[in-house]
Order: sequence, then structure tokens, then C-alpha cells
Amino acid sequence: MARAVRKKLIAIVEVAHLNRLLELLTQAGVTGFTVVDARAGRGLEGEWDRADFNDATQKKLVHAITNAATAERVFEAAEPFFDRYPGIIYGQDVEVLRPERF
Amino acid sequence: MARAVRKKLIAIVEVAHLNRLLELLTQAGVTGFTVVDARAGRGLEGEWDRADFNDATQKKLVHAITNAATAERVFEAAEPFFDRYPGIIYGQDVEVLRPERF
Amino acid sequence: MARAVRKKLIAIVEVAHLNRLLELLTQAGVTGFTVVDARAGRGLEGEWDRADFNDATQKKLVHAITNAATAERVFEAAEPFFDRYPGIIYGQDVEVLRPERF
Amino acid sequence: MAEMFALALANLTSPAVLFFALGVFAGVARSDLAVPEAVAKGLALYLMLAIGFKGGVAVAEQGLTTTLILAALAGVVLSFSMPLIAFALLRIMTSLDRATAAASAAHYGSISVVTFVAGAEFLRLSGIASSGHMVAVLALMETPAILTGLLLAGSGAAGGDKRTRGELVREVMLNGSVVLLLGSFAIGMISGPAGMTKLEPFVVDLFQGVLALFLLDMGLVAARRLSGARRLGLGGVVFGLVMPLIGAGVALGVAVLLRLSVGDAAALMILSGSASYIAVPAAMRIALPKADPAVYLTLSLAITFPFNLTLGIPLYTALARAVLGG
Amino acid sequence: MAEMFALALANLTSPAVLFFALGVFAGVARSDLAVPEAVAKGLALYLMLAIGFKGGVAVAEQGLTTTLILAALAGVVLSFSMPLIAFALLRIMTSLDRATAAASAAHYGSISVVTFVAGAEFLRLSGIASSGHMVAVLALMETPAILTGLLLAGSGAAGGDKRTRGELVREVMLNGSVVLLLGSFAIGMISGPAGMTKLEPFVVDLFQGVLALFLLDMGLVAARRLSGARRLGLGGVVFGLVMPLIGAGVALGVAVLLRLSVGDAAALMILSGSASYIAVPAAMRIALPKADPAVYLTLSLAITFPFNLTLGIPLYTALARAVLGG
Amino acid sequence: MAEMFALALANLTSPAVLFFALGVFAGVARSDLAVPEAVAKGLALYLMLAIGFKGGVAVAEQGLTTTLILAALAGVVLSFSMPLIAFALLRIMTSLDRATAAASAAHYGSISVVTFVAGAEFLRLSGIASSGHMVAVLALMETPAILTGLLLAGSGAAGGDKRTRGELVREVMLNGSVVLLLGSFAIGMISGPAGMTKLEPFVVDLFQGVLALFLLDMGLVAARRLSGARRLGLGGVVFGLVMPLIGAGVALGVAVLLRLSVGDAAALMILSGSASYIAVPAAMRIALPKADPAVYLTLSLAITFPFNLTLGIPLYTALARAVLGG
Ligand SMILES: Nc1ncnc2c1ncn2[C@@H]1O[C@H](COP(=O)(O)O)[C@@H](O)[C@H]1O
Ligand SMILES: Nc1ncnc2c1ncn2[C@@H]1O[C@H](COP(=O)(O)O)[C@@H](O)[C@H]1O
Ligand SMILES: Nc1ncnc2c1ncn2[C@@H]1O[C@H](COP(=O)(O)O)[C@@H](O)[C@H]1O
Ligand code: NA
Ligand code: NA
Ligand code: NA
Repeated sequence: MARAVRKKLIAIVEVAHLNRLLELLTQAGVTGFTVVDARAGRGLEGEWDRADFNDATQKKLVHAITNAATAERVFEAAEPFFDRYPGIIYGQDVEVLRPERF
Repeated sequence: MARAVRKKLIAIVEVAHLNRLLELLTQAGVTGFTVVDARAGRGLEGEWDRADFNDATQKKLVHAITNAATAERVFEAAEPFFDRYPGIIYGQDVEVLRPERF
Repeated sequence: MARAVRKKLIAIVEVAHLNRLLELLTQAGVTGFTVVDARAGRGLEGEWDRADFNDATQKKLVHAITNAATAERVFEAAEPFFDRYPGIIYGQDVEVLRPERF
Repeated sequence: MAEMFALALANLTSPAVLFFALGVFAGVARSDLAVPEAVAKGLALYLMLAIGFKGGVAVAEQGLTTTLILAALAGVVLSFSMPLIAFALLRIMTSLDRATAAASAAHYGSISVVTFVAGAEFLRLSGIASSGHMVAVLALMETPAILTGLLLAGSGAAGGDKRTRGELVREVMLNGSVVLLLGSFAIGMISGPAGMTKLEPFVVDLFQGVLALFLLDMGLVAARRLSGARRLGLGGVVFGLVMPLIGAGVALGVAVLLRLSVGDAAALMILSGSASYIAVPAAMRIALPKADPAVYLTLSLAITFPFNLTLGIPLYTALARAVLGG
Repeated sequence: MAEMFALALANLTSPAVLFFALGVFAGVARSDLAVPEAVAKGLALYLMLAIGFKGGVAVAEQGLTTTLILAALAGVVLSFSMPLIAFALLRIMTSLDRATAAASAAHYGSISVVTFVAGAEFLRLSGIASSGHMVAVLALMETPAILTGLLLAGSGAAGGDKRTRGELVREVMLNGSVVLLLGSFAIGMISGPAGMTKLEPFVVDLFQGVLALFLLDMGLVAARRLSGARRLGLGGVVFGLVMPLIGAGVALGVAVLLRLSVGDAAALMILSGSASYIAVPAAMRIALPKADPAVYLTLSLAITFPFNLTLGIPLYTALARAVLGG
Repeated sequence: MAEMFALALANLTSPAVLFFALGVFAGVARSDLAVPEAVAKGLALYLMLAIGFKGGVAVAEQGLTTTLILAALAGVVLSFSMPLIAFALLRIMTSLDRATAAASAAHYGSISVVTFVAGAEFLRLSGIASSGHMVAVLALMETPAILTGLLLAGSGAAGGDKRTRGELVREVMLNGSVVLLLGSFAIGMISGPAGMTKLEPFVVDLFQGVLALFLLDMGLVAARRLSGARRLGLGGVVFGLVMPLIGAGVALGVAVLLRLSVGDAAALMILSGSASYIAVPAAMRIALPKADPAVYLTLSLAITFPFNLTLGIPLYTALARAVLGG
């Protein structure tokens, strides 16, 4: 059976800027999200690791399933955000149950 | 090179109902899965955070790569499950190595 | 607006082999990745759980966004890797901001 | 009287209460102060292990007495019955749906380990220490209320799940905190004073410090939950302040009937007046997933717990003394 | 004799053993009691730091003696050689593949820190405390068995990986638990009694309590692993009970040859009879990824460890006394 | 003189310093030894709680004195002004961009709690214990440097973010470590010796042991950071060794002016010579996200901290004694 399609957004963001990102998502119209702790990583700024007992460079993964229009608004708002702060954001299509939720 | 395509399912589920969901997956024919701790989130029921030292509202992410037929069976069984319990489930196509595993 | 498309790779790998996998990714040309702790799972080798205070069977999830050519190189190098070590790897298309990063 | 005020003041300036206040302050001011989840859980395990073990050793030294059996019976009856009163009040005072009201009511029949621990310390400083066996009463009071809550929720409970009620009860009785408390109590009874010699620096000396750190975290959590108070409405908030008084009052009546000592009476009041925030929420998520957790967690953690910690405990103690002498 | 029974009973009713039993009970009953992973690892770090440091201080006070050197040599030889016996037995008694049998055999040449710690406490209570330098022996016994295991696995080891055997050995020798144990031992030796004055409340007073909490978790893990016992078959289970007796028996022979004191002989027996559950499994996942971890973790954690903790330790002690007098 | 050498040697062979060295060794050798993140954070919380509380109790016993007020003022002025010197030096000695140099400079105006703690212990052993109120000075010195850092970064700070500077300052002042330190200090002052009676086994007896375990982890982290030293260049490394001497030197001048006691002077030197590794990095990620964290974390953790812990503390103490007598 063909399922309804929605957008999944994933952002990787630094712990100090997490609340700002969640606000950005909410303002764009995202109604649900789930945050996961990242453990380590590498990017333009070099490597980081949670074992550094120091929260300064810790990262979080934010997942949010939403509809296409909202996703587009998020992408637009995310551009200046990720210019300023470290991290990345990307999207992909997913098939969902109960599409009216998102 | 074109890789074989399989379905990836992701469910977000409350810790108290995790074992029930894993049983549901197993019964549908899923042979492998990986569970990840979620840290915080928001949904229809409002916000939650792991820092609440209380397991009551903690969530887990369950990933499972499986074939299309099994995924369809999971979706069907998941409908009543997520009617009753908080959480969401969604699927997407992924390219895999060793497709016969899934 | 149509976004640029890149490949997201996800590998699930045992903690003892994580550094080897990251090396493999780096050699294939991957420039960024994020590691997440897995909590529990099941596969060909049976079940495991982090609560086993024993690192022996702990797993990590490695996410990496990269371009198609690099992804193909990773897949090729991953074949013998996952013949030898437990775990899986898969890929999918994602839409990204700032595509020149990857 | 003056002495009671002095004790109440000593309570408010004890490190434990002050660390709770610090946590509330940090939370309300949105500081990023945080106790890692694993550490908070470890502290909770420690507190349950220590309190259970010390209670068990105390009973090993005193032996099983009729008083213990009576107090245990009283505790179980209170745990079963208080949710009935709480449910009736919640239906009158608030507009909560049936499932949420039933789930919240269950919390008030059960108990809060940390409230008990703070209360036991207060009683000790007041010179009317409660008996070691009150820990057994505490452990026995944890779960009966859950069953009453499920009955109150009616057919909505576990709505259509294939699990039988029997399975539910098994899951509830095997809640980690219940098992650890009762298990540590049993270990204390079996290993007795010889066991205490080995564990004393761990379970006794460290106790107040660990409690302070744990209360710091409880303050942070309570502050986060305070934002849920709006959802409760005024009726809900008043309920969260009045219900502990009712619970403690009923327990005082029972204690008079059973001729408990002042210390044990006060301890029973503290238990009956306290509301669960670990075992019952976990059970409610399993059995009543449709009940709103923001309501019962806010009631228990952000309203009733702070009230008991700061004012309830000295008040119940004063009442027990006034009625039972001592 | 009667005294030995009394001690064995005291062992079974000690808080440490009882908390292990509580963990097993909770695990088997499928309670949701759990020690957070980070806390369990923190407790393990504490135990290794404390045991290493205390051993080092003891040696600083006694000085390096020939007995230590002899015992260390004996330990290393036992660690290298016990896997040979274990491998032969596993190939006879079970139908495990070569890699899994070799990996499992390696566990029995190495040692279990917690078994040693529980044993040392038992010896102390029995009035035949072992020397502080046995900790050094313990640390030295951790890794040699791994090399034997790799040899036994034959060409299958690290199957075709580009890593050289040298790299493997480096990774194994730098296992966190080995480094912390030896490092803390060295720190104890260097900072001596002056260092002990500072750390005593931490490494000595708390020790039994932390051990109890850690054993609770080990009980939970052992119970989870018990389900793997089916995969072992009867032959595997019997091996897990017989092999510690063989290990302890051989160690007793060596101790007689070297004229070790009763306490040191018993400690060497406990070490030789115990099976690793941290350093060796980690090494085996690196070196023999095709060996089945469910087999060796079940053997070590769910069969041999509980046996040693409850019956093995008193038995080895009684044997050491019977043979060496004291 | 000979006595100072003996004390310096005692410092180097103290368990705390040796556990730091063990961590560095394990990290450099790429052992998989690791302290779980949650445990490390728990230990950090403990240290701040304990140090704050003990300082507060000390002030409750001594009362607020002009010396405290003077020392506090001196600390705040030092915290505000040291980043100016640090910034100038960094611009001369290295080719770091403005934002990174400003962020790094801010670290040197602020303080390192663990350096202070190790220093306080050293002073105690040297017979010139600093006053309890130096903890208040420590807490007050944490944040002013951050403001100077932001000024130095110029318009680049928080580049174009809509947050006002006021919001930034609020976030910085409510940093968890600042709140816990000041809060515990206040709790110590309010609950006084009566509170200390309850918490003493926790905050005093365990302190050295927890510090040792924490330093083990700091060694591991410092070793991981050492790889970043290449990015610093020789100029950066030299800065990380010279700047603490300058900070301590200026503090000594201030202490002479204010006629502080030898112990307090040495403590102020240690504070001024130390560099933050918790509060300031967190603030810089918020306020100056473009500044390179690898630079300031390497400077603070891998260069200045080890220097202060091993050589700086005895050196500053010797200087304070030489200049102020005692
Ligand atoms: N290509 C990528 N794939 C996955 N994660 C990435 C990638 N690039 C960056 N990240 C994550 O985002 C963090 C910040 O990235 P950056 O701003 O490039 O330093 C990194 O530390 C990684 O955890
Ligand atoms: N749209 C969404 N995107 C990502 N996670 C979600 C979404 N909706 C719900 N969740 C997660 O699922 C949990 C339960 O959802 P709910 O049943 O809607 O309360 C939430 O707390 C989130 O962690
Ligand atoms: N189909 C799957 N879907 C998701 N995760 C899997 C799957 N198969 C294996 N895994 C994960 O990879 C680990 C190792 O797999 P295996 O090598 O099959 O034992 C498992 O323990 C799971 O955590
Ligand atoms: Na109650
Ligand atoms: Na052995
Ligand atoms: Na400074």
C-alpha cells in the first residue's frame, strides 16, 4: 500500500545553540521533534568527543518529521543559522502512518 | 553501481512499551534492529526530557532494516499500536550491502 | 525549491572496530561524520545491550553525509570490512544545504 | 511550641532543603546546571539501597514485633484507600479526564522515598526517631495504590491491550525501586549488624551528602515541571497542597487507633501525605498510557513534594506530638 | 572444619553475596531494576583504582620481596598455561568451533578482579589475609592468557586483517582495566602511606559498599546472560563449573612448590580459578571477531563467577588451609 | 629552601598529581581507559558542591571581614584585566585570528577550580592554609573575564545574532558551575557548622579520592588535547607557560598592596595564574562561535593546567613566602 510521504529533517547542532534551533523549528511550524545525543564527530571545525567532560563542543542530533511546506520554511531559516553556528542540516522523504499529524 | 534497495523503519517509542514494539517487529519478520536512546522531544503529548530522572516519559528510537514485505506487515501492526501508545513510526528506502541479510 | 542531493551513509559497528571504520571513511574521502551511541540491538550474532557493563559487544552508529562518488568508494571498502566484523552499512539520498561542503 | 518553630527553622536551613531550593532557583532562572541522568539514577539507587538496608538491620536488631505488623497493615490499607479520596477530590476540584484523575490519585496512595528520608532525619533531630521497620511499611505502601488507580480508571485502563491484568500487576510489583527497597531490607535483616559493620561508611556516613546532591536534582526537575502548573489550573494546585494534609490527617487517626509511638505516627503521616514520583508514574505509563503525565508529574514533583519537604514534615511532626504527646 | 562451615555461611550471608543474589533474582524475574551503564563503569573504575592503590601502598610498606617475585612468576605462568587445559577440555566436552573455544579458554587463564576482591575479604575475615602484593600478581595475570588464546585460535585470529600481531598485543596490553590497575598500584607504591592518609576514606571505607552495588549489577548481568546457557549445552555448563576447580587445583600445587603462605596460596587459587569478564572479552572482540561472545560471556559471568563467589572461594580457602596448614 | 623542595616533591608524588600523570600516560599511549562522561560530570558537580560548601561554612565561622571584601575586589579586578595582557601577548606571539585570541584571553582572566583545589591542599600541607573565603573570591573571578573577552573580540562577538548583549551576560552568569559554586557557598554560610556535621563525611572525607579520580580523567582529556598543540605553534605553547607566571606575578603585587596573608596571597596567585576550562569555553561557544575551540581548550587543558598542577603551585607558594614572609 502506498503510504503518505512527509519530510524528515535532521540537524546536527552544538548544545549551546540547541534551544535556538528548536525555536527556529517551532517558528517554522514544526510540531514534533526528537533530540538524540551525539557522541563524537568531525567537521570543518575539527574533531570533538563527548568524553571531553566539557560541554563546549558537544553536539545533538535533532530529528523532525514535518510536511513539505514547513520543511521548506525550516531550510530557509536554517541558512543564516548554520552560517553563524557550527553544524549541518539535511532532509529526506519518508513514508508515514497518520500523515495528518505532521 | 546500483545497490539493492531495502526499507528502513524508524519508530520512536516510550521505554515502557519498547519490548512490546520489538515483539511486534519480530513477529512481523524483522531479523535485526538497533535501539538508540532519545534525549528529549516534543509531540502531541507535550515535551519530555531525559533529565527528568524519571523513566516514565523516556523515549527510544528503534531502527530496523528489512525487506518491503516485512515493512508492510510492520506498518499494519503498528497502526493499532500507535493508536494506543505514544510515539511515531516511519519508513524510507535505503541502499544496502549484502541484501540477502534483510 | 529543489535542493542539492548528497548521500547519507549509516554504519553500525562494534566499538572495538570504530576507529578502523572511521579510518576507512577518511581514506575514501569522507570529510565529516557524527557518531551516536547505540543502546541495544539484535543481528545475526544475537542480542546485545549496553547495560552489560562490558564494552565487548557495544555498538556505535556512524552517520556521514558525502557525495555520490565518495559514497561508492566507501561501499566498496566496506564490503570486506563487514565480512570480517559484525555490523551493517547502508546509504540513502538526502537534500542538503551548502552542498559544496560534502 | 517555640521548640517546634526552632526545629522547623532548622529544617528550612538544613543543607538538604537548601540544596533543593538551589535546584529550584537554578531551574527557574534557566541556568544550564544539570545532574547527568545516569548520576541522578545512581544516586536514587544508592538512597534506596541505603534506606532499605538500614531498615532491615534495625529490624534484625529489634526483631519482628506486633507493632510492625500493625503499622504494615495500616500502611497497606492507607495506600489502597487514599486514591479514592484523591480521585473524588480531583473530579470535584478539576476538570481532568477520568484516566488522568485516576492516574494522579494513585500517586497519593503511594509514597515518596525522599520525603520519607528527609522526614526520618527531621524526626531524629527532634528526638523522636521512628523505628527501623517503618522502611518496610514504606516499601509495602508503594504499590497497592496502583491497583486502586487502575480500578478507578475503569475499562479505559490498558485500553484493549492484550495483556491481562495479571501481567500488569507483575510488572508493577517488579518495579526496580520496589525490588531494590525490599531486597535491601531483606539483605539488612539477613546480614544484620555484621553486615552493617561492612557497609556503615557507605550507607550511613555518606547518606546526608548524597541526599543533598539528589535534592539539588529534584529541585531542577521540580522547576522544569512548574511550567506544567498552568495546565493544572488553580483547582489542581490547591489539590496538590490539600491532599497531603488529608493523607497525613487520616494516617494520624489510624496511628491513634493502633497506639503507634509518636515517631512512628509521624512517619506514617509523612508516608501517607507524600506522593510517588518514581514507581507510580512508571506504572501509569504502562497501564494508562492515555492519562496525561504532565499532570501527575507536576502535582507530585512540583507541588506536593516541595510542600512536604519544607512545611509538611514539621507540621505533621507537630501534630503527631500534639495528639500523641511526647 | 566447623569453623570453615561457619565462614562459608558468613560468606553466603555477607551483603556483597546477597546483593549479587538480589541482582540475579531481579534479572530472572524480569524486574526493570537497572544500574545505568555509566554508573556501573564508574563503580568498576573505582574498584580497580582502590584495589590497585591499596596493593601498591602495601608493597611500599613491605618492600619488594622474593615471595612477590615468585608469586608473580607463578601467576604469569598460570595465566599462559591454563588456557591450554581449558581449550582441550572445551574441545572434548563441547562442540564449539575452534575460534570460540580458543576465545573462551583465554578467559580462564586471565582473572576476575571482583572475584579476587571478594576472596581477599573472605581471607581477611578468616584471619589469613593475603599480602598486598597479590594485587600485582593479579594485574600481571590479566593479559598473558590472551596471547595463548590467540595462538590456540590459529590462523583464524584477526582473519586476514592487516593489523600485525604486534599491534594487537599493544591494544591488549593497554586495555583500560590493565592500565588503571597497574597504574594505581604504581601510584600506591610511590605515594605510600602518606598517599594512603589522603585517600583512605575513599579507597578503604567505601570499598565494601561500592562492591555491594557493583555486585548487584553483576547479578543483573549474570541473569541476562543465563539465557545464553542453552547455547552452551550441558557440556559447556559443566566446563564452567569444573574449570575453576582445575585452575585452583593447579595453583595450589604451584603454591606448595613455592612455599607461599596460606593466604597467598588461597589468593593465587582464587585468581587462577577465576575467569575474566572485562579485559579478555574486549580483546577477543578485537582479535577474534568471529568467536561467539554469547558463549564466553555466559561461561564467565553466568556460570563461573557465581560459582566462585558463593562456593569456590570458601572451598579454595579450606583446601589451602588443609594442605598448607594455618 | 630545602623545605620548599621537599614540598614540591611531595606535590609531585601526591596521589592527585600522579593520577593526572596516569591519565596523561594512558591517553598518550592510546589506551582505551575512559571515565564515562556522566561520571566525570558527576565528579565535577561533587567537587564544586564540596568546595563551595566548605568555603561557606568557613566564612560562617569567621564572619565577613574586610580582608574578604578586599580579596574579592582584587579577584574581580584581576579577572577583568588579565585578558587584556593575554590578548596583547597572543597577538604578538601567535598568528591567531582576533576572535580566537580574544576567546583564549578570556580563559586566563577566569579560573580553574581544580587548580585551586590542588593548590589549597598544597598550602594546607605547607602549613599556610588559605582562608575559606578564598572560595568566594574564586567564584567571583569566574565570569568577569568573559566580558573582557567579548569586548576584545569586538563587533565579531555573537556576529549578527539577534540576542542582545544582556541576554548573553545572563546566560554566562547562570553557567551551571557558577551557580553551583556560589549556591553551595551560600548554603554553607546559612547552614554553618550544623550543616557541616551532616555533610562532613561526604564533602571532606571523600574529597581527595574524588579529586584523584577526576584528575585521572583530566589527564586523559589533556592528552587528547595535546594533539592540538601543533595548531598552536611554538608561540602558543610558550604563551601557555608564560601567561600563568604573569597572572600569578600580578596577583602577588596586588596581594602585597592589600597586605593579604601568605596563604591568601598564594591562593590569589594560583587563581590568577590558572585558566578556566569549563565556564569560559561554554560561554565562548555561545558568544564567539567562530573562535576556534581547539586553540583555547588545548591552551587551558593541555598546557597551562599541567604546568600549574606540577610546577606552578609550588612555585607561586615559594614566591608568596619569599615576598611576604611566613
Ligand atoms: N558530512 C558530515 N556528515 C555527518 N556529520 C557531519 C558532517 N559534517 C559535520 N558533521 C557534524 O557536525 C559537526 C559540526 O560540523 P562543522 O560545523 O563542519 O564543524 C561535526 O562535528 C559533526 O559532528
Ligand atoms: N513530528 C515528529 N518528529 C520527530 N519526533 C516526533 C514527532 N512527533 C513526535 N515525535 C516524538 O515522539 C514522541 C511521542 O510523540 P507523541 O505521541 O506525539 O507525544 C515525542 O515526544 C517525540 O519525541
Ligand atoms: N536489519 C538490521 N536493522 C538494524 N540494525 C541491525 C540490523 N542487523 C544488524 N543490526 C545491528 O548491527 C549489529 C550487528 O549485526 P550482526 O553483525 O548481524 O550481528 C546488531 O546487533 C544490530 O545492532
Ligand atoms: Na501517600
Ligand atoms: Na583464571
Ligand atoms: Na586566571
